[in-house]
Amino acid sequence: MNAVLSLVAVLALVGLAVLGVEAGGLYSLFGVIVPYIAIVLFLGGLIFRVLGWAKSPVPFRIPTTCGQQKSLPWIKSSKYDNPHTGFGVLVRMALEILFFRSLFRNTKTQIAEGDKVTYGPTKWLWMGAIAFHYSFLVIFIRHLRFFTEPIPFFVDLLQTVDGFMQVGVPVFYMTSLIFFGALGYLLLRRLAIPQVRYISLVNDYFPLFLLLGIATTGILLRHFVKTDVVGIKELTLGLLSFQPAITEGIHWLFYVHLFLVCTLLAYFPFSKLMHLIGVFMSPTRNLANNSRMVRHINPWNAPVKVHTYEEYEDDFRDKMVAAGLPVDKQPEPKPAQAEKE
Amino acid sequence: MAEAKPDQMDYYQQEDLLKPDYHPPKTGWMDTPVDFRPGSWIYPGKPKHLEYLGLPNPREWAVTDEDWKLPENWKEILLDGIQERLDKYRTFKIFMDVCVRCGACADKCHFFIGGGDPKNMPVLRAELLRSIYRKEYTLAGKLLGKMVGARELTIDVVKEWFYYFYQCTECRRCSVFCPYGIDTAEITMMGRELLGLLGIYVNWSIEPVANCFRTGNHLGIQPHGLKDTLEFFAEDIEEATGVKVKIPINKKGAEVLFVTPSGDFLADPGTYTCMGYMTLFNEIGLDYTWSTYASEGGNFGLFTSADVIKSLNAKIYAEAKRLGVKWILGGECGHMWRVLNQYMDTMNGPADFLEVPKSPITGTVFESAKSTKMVHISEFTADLIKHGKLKLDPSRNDHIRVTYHDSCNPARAMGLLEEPRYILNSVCNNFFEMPENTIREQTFCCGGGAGLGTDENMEMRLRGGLPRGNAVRYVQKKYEVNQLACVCAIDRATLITVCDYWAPGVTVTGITELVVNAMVLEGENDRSINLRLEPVGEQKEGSDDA
Amino acid sequence: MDESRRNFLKCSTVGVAGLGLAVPVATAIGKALTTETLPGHLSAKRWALVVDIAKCQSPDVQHACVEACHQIHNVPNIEDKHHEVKWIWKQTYTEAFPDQVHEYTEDRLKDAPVLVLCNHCERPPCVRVCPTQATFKRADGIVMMDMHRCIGCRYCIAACPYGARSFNWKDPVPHIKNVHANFPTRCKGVVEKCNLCAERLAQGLAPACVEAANRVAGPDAMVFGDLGQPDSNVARALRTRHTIRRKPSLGTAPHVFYVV
Amino acid sequence: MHDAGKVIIGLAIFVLLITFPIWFTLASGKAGHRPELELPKNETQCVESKEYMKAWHMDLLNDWRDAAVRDGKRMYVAEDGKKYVMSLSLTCLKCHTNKAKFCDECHNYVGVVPYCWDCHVDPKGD
Repeated sequence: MNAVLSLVAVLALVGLAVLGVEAGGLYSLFGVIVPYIAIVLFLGGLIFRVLGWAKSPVPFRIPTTCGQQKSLPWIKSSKYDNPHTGFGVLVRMALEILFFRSLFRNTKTQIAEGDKVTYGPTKWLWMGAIAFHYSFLVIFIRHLRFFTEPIPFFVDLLQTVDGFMQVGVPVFYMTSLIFFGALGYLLLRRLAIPQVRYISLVNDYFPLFLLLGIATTGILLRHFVKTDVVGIKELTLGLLSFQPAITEGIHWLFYVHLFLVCTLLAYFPFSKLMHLIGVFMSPTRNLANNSRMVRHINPWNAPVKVHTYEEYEDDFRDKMVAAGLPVDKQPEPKPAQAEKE
Repeated sequence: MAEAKPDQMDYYQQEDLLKPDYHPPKTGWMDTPVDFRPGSWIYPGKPKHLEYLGLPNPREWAVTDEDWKLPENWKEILLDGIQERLDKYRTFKIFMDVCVRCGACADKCHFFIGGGDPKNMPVLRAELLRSIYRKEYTLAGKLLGKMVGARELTIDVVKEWFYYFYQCTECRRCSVFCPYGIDTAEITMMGRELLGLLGIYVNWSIEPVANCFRTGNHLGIQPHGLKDTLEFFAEDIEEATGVKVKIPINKKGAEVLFVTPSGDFLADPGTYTCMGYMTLFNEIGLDYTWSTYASEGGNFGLFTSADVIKSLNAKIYAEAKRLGVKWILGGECGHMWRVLNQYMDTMNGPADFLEVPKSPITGTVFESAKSTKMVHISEFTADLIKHGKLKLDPSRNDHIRVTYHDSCNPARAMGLLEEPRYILNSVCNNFFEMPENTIREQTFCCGGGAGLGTDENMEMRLRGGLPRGNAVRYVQKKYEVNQLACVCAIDRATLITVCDYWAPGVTVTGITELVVNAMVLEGENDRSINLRLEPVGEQKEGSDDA
Repeated sequence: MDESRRNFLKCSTVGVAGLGLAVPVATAIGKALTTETLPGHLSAKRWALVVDIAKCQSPDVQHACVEACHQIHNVPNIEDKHHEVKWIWKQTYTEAFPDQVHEYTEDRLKDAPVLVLCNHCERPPCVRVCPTQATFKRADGIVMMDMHRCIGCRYCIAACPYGARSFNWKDPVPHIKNVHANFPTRCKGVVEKCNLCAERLAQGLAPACVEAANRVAGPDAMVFGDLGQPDSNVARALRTRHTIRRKPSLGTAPHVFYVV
Repeated sequence: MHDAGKVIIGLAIFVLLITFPIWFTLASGKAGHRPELELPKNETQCVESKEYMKAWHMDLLNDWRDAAVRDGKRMYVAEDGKKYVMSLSLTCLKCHTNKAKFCDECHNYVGVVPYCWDCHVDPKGD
């Protein structure tokens, strides 16, 4: 149900763009105004969200430790899975962000032979995630050829590597295929694994369908519906040099592609896609496990009601004295004893 | 034999518990109500404890009641509470926002593995709270509602929170696998704090909290009672070893203050661990003291709220200062070390009146504890052994085939993995590891941590204990393991049940008990009986019978 | 629809599979191509070449052949034997015909230099092993290379028993003295060999080596023609002269014959 | 603790990276750059229509090479019936005499690096 809703939403967006451009001729809207709104929403929204997170302090140092702590000098500590230095944290974060270290640990739990709980390694989700994110990154960087003049060397380099197979003209990029495959996998597992389907919301399917739409229109534009790419670059350069002008003769499918990308940008800061930034800011990963070495400060560390030793001794003084335990304040001498003295 | 009741383990058939239904129900999770069946939840906190602690809304009520007697403005209280916590904790905010529901955490939770209830998947446990957050704090949630996982805050949601936030042992195993490090323990803690605002606590943790506040320990042992207990232990030690140990209590000017969970004063086998500490310290001549005021290392505040953690924990530094000790030594306990490692210095420090811990026996300076000034007994003992300060005869433990259970908190909130293993390898000849996905940072909870270790919660304890119990049974079958060592008082209490049910014949022990049983003491007797006052070697026969 | 496009479509169809878009879009691709052969082009049922060893033995002839071929095909001249590229070259009789020689082979032949080139076999092993069909056999018997498709795997080099194939270990362009603009060079990483002057045949010209040999050594030093026509000079030459082929026991059926 | 410094530095880096096209292009001063093609002086008609060539020239060349190399057919019959020898160097470059001012203009502008020129010779040099 949630999947169908998401698909319908994406198709509606496609329809909107087609109608707007083909029937309505709203080129300036879809070619200029929407992109500007989208980028403002993306950057503004993202900064707003991050500052919102940052406004709340990290009161405690609560890293999840995944290895031996730093303790006695002769015990080898796990520098990166349980870092106690800033450098260790840096490596841990790099492993996490570049290689999805935690997901790489993933296991699959099963009850085998009726009574054995087993935990096998499973790398599918990790592979799917890595394939998806890296091909996305490559595709993103590749697109810089439409956004920069002159085109930086690394964009050309990346294109050459990505099109290394030299299949077809224009060459088919490997990442296009990987991106599609990974997206398909991520979507299928959401639909096929009962538990994952059970937790999946529109928020989970929508970005997948949106990206599938973006990828499909992109591949169509490159290989099947060849449009005037020079015109497209003139449009984008106009946009980013703040002298927007619509170029004539660009295929309507391009406006669909652009509109879906704009939707993604505008949707990004207000969705789970913010894990892009969240992964950097998660206090269970980005803090060193050195709270016994360095005092961590809690800015709202307010005083609380404490049962002080004095109150405690007042409660139990007689019993303590009777048991021969030392007390700070001797009990009031009883009148009878006072008389004796 | 009388019919077994839901709070007894015989009530549950292993065949049933071994067949959890992993298929989610037909109805969506928002439309599936909580099933408050006996054995799966814990009695509410008694009003007298709430009153004593000054907590809100003390009243008599039962979980199965339709009316939980919440304050009129309960909704406002909760929403304000959520806002307050969003402002106080970046973790809470980020964890509400970034989950992508990839599901990697799902089969990492012992309650899900053993029970199959989808709301015990960490992701869905968090969604219980997230759904309200979305409704109140996100535009999409306000507009699109259920589609985007947002829902209205109702009494049923509160009941669901109670059920599932008290079906999480805050063990953090899921956090290890989460690509964003989302820590369900944090979310559960927030959830429990919010429930606390309405006076919803479980008695199993709020009574110890009240006790601890007044007497200094969870069990409510008063100063003279503690003295009696320790003296009683000393008698047993003398019987077992022939050595008469000293019992320094509230001794001003001692070098070290020793703090351990009060479970070790009361229940076997924690008591043997306690006897172990006393014997060890006596043998090495450590100038230490017990405290009656700070007679609790554990901190059920961790299962209640941040303020209560702080309030109970404050006693340790206060007492260290009053007694004028140089540093603090902590006993074997799980969640106690989470507090000591991650919260104590921040909450109640700086401990600038103490010195950087230095072992008076070996001269080792514990640099890694230079700010909290608090050392773990396993670090301390491992250092003693490394320097050859203990005379050990590991063959005295030859009748024991031991495995080691990493307690969740020392493993995943501290990283104490090698020290206990080093000790075990030094004092036992037969040490066997459980399978690798069940130890170290991937260790499984006993199923009864975070205030869930009570009998009325038996079904969940057995279900949650399945992964751990199964791993124990694996080494029991493969290596004839007959004893499970751990460094956690809750483990020593709850793993007995888990082992009796899932791996009968395996007993539970603390590490220090094994250390002292292997130690050659000055002036010792023939050591024919161990600290349990059992003839050495008997245990093996016993387990063979089982 | 031609081969490479079909393959490309296969790939891209996989890419957009499940979207139901591949078919309608594929049909929208540009129009089908209308092509013809060039006027006056030479065609044959089966091209064959007969080399007269004796007539083509002199260094002048051999040099002229090699030069003519390598010049128009932009074959680089690389000194280093390991990186050498060659389409036509000389070998001793003993090297070229190892199964013809015996310890009493006449002296005039034993060390005689023989011009060798791709044999345009009837059953070419290089075609069988090529994973991308970059090397293929045309209907007229020419074993041809499509450089665009070569992925440099060098299976064909391993498969060819005549050493007729060279690999471009480095960029050949700097090693070409005068680049001949009408013929493409090759790039680093592809295999190349004699194409029996397919581009010249298309224009109605005989292969460059044949032209050069007959010019320098006199008529019939090399005879080139259609073996499929019984009255062609090549067919006649084979009928009337004693000819041998290189390594006949391998069963590749070379179509370059040698008059001993 | 807020780590405000780290958050702001991180955000700044992120914004800088995301806006790379804007400041990079503005800094290069080439935002207004457009390809300028030098069209053949003595020929007004390409083998096919301008629109077709703009969109599909790469496919046409691809088909040409297959026809020539694989099928041995080297003559192209255009839509209008005119015939052309299928040769990049001999036919295309005969009119478009300056590769740099024709092919490269657009290719460079949109970052297309065709591998034609790895082997095919630009008679004028490049």
